[in-house]
Amino acid sequence: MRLGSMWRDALSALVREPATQQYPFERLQAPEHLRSKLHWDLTNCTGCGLCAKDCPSDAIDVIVLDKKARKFVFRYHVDRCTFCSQCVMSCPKKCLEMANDEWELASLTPDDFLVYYGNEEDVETVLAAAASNGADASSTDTE
Amino acid sequence: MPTTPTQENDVFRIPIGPQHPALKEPGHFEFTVDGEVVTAATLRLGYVHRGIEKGTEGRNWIQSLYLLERVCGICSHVHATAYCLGVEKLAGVEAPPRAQAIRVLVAELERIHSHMLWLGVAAHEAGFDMLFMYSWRDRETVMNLLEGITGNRVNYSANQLGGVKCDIDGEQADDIRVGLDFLEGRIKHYLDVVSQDTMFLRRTRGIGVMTREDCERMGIVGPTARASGVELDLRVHAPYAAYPEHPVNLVTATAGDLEARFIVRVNELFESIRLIREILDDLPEGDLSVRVPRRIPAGETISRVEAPRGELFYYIKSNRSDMADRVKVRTPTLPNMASVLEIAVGHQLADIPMILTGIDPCFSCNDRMVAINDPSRGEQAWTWEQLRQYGIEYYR
Amino acid sequence: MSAIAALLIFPGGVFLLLVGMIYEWIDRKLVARFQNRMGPRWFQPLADTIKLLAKEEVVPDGVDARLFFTLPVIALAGAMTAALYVPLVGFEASYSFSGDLIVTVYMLSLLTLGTGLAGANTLNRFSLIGATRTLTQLFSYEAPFLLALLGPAIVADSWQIGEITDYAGDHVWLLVTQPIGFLVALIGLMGKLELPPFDAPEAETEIVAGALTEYSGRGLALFHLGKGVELVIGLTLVAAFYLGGVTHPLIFVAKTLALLSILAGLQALMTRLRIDQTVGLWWRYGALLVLAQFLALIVWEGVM
Amino acid sequence: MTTEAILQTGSALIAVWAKETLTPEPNRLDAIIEPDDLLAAVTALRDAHWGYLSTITGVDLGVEAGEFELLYHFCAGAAILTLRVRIPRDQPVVTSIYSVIPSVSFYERELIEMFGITIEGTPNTDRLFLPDDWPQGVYPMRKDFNPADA
Repeated sequence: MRLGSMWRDALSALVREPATQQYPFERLQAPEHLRSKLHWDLTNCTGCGLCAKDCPSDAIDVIVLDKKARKFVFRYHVDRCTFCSQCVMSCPKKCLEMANDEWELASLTPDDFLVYYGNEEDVETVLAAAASNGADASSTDTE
Repeated sequence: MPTTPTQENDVFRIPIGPQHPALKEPGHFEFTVDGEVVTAATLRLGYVHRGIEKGTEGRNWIQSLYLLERVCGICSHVHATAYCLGVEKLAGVEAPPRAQAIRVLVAELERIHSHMLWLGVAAHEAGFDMLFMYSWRDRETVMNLLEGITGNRVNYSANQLGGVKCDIDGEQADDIRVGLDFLEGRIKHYLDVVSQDTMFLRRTRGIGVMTREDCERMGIVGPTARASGVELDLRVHAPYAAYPEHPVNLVTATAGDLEARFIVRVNELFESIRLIREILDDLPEGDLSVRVPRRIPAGETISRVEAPRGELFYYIKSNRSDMADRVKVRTPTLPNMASVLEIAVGHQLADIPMILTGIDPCFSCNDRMVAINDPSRGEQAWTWEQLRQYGIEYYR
Repeated sequence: MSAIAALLIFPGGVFLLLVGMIYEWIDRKLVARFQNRMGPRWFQPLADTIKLLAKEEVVPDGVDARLFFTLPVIALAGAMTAALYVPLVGFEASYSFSGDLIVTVYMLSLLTLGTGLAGANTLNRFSLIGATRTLTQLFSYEAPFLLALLGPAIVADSWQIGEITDYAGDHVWLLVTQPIGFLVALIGLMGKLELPPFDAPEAETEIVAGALTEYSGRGLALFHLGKGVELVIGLTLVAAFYLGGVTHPLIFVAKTLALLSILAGLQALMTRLRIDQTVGLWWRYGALLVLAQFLALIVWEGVM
Repeated sequence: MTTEAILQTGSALIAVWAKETLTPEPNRLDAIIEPDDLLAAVTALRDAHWGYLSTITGVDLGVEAGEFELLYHFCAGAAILTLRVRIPRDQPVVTSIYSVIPSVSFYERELIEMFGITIEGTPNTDRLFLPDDWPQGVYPMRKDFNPADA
């Protein structure tokens, strides 16, 4: 039985750096294997859509414009992503990769959460189609 | 909070929850008190309507894994492990030894993280914020390790059907060893504090006593039961994954009060540390995963694992499609919760948060069966405006 | 004119409120550092106060509105009035008469009493329990605390704060001759301010915010300011009586801060006591010990 | 005692009521029981202190099959003994085992709310999981409840 058994911690803390930090001014180094924003590489993609099928949170749409000409657009909903990396595992051609440094993903506008990957003209086609539909791009379901 | 006190027949009821500083998650208790002494208690759950069990019936086997991982935010890995082990059994495949070892390693790191989180919360409930702050500061070490291995701080998604996603290289192993050495020293200190500090013992010794018979009668599981001398630990009695190769020593105490629950949980941390070191020294070589078919053969299986809070029970039934026919989850908190209602009676109101925390409750774990949709309204989900309006009407 | 200035600006009023906030900040910062946290920045108590003053004050159903609004004012006014008789920041007290010690101690109790009544005024169950606990605790520490302050009064042969302070300044620190009194006064101050481990009346994990659960906005701000003021006055009294007087601003700051760091350390290291344990501690040990010392003092004075 | 031996002991205890026993996995034993025999079988296990009731699983076998299956999982070490009871979907009634195992209350209330099964003799039938304004007669875990198009 002792009174104040944590006094040593209290005293040593006075001469030690605080464990807490003021976040926006000081940032911790992200670990090497951190899973953050998803990136897609068109080169090997076959448009099979397994990534979209296995995604537990509907964060991925693979929009096939022309299968033969391999014109694919990859739409990624950052806000829905749970960073489980199942898509990376499911992809048979290893087209997907999760960055380890883009972890500050908060945003004030929903537009920032919709990311398109693909050739520039293809993305523009998809965007134009979405705009002409009048519906917001996120609700159109294309696979 | 309605402002009129419930005073029928001179009965004074204190509501704890759904929003209350003692509860880190929503649940609703009503304690009838006589002065400061509790005379009766009732419980109402379901504030986290999430419909997870039903949700698995509309998702494929892979998607369900991530849904089930979110049954609990603290012990997410054991849920995924239980599910993966069950589905692998149904599919007739077995994850490679290296995957099983990594599963156990992450599970034990998670146990450290969960127990240290609990230690802090329990100390906070007792009004001992010093221990709270320090145990959470040190818990950061294990969080960082988990983040370094799996890439996520919570809901690690280390598992996939047929194995694991993340490997452990030499550098990571060294990081883990360094972290464990630091933690071991700190945990020794905490064991000292919870078993020696006079002021703290005044709040834990002899409070919330459950005898071994009580535990068996109420079906209590996990460290709560082991603190009353019940010898029940699935890692010992029904070893799974890599536990057959790395046996666990059973940690029990006999007093059955809050102090015993503290001591059992802190002692389990040493056991976890020992186990992780053992696995790191003896990590089998080989693949990380095997292929699991998208359609699982028909059948049913039961998968039980030892979560940080006790026995986690999964019943999985397949009807040979790419979706589960039925997934039943029995989390350890549900049987343990009943004990709170019973042992609270006769205690001081001030002890209630401690008794409640003593079982390490996880409300989200309980509330996973209901869909948020209200069929009578014919809508799939509520819009923000509807939800706001509902809130306003409800409290009018 | 000077009386109004003393009450509103210096050393009472605005100045005292600011000092109260600074001391509150030091207390919070110290506890945070003991817990290896960064703690709040220097303007945090001021920012909190401004924020609370700007916020809507919700009047719950079923309360006596007049009481609801006046209680915080009375509580703060009590603490501020008490400040007039105390040698704050090393300056001589603004007012003084023989027997002002008793008036000061009872003015200080107004805050606790106000808190208790405020809790009892609302129908909230947490407030009611908080109010019961606040008043229960008041009855347990008040007598020992008063006895602890009367010890120096006996040896100084005066019930006037100024004279006791002078006596304490001229003699060996009373901390040495009356150690029990010092301890009880210091711990009684913690009870008075409801600091851990005596924070059962506002134990957030049990009864949310205790008696003040229903208070928001201005009322809450006033109660908080009152607490800050009381902290300063309490520290001043203990330092003046037991640490050899406070005759100079620098000496004042040094002595009160030393006391404050002890308070912060005790707060950090202790676990909250249940209300029955608090009462038991005070009556079983605090009151008896200080009473024994008090009797010894009277006998000693009689013999001399 | 080995897992097999434990299972054999359990099997012997309920042999009188078991219409059929299966061993789907080495550590499991399933016994099919008539709803009327449930209480007797559970009492036998309880009296012999064979393991503990881990949980009750309700399974909806579908509208065509017209039956619910209730699985009473008893665990002892690694061994799991499951009492399987089938009850008709249109008249789902089963006897409560509360009198034998009081800790069953939460599981029985779960069955009442999620499947609309009437548990005869369970003392507390207050709502535990579903919201207060959940419509009467809608049972989310039944197969004909579809969250998406309801």
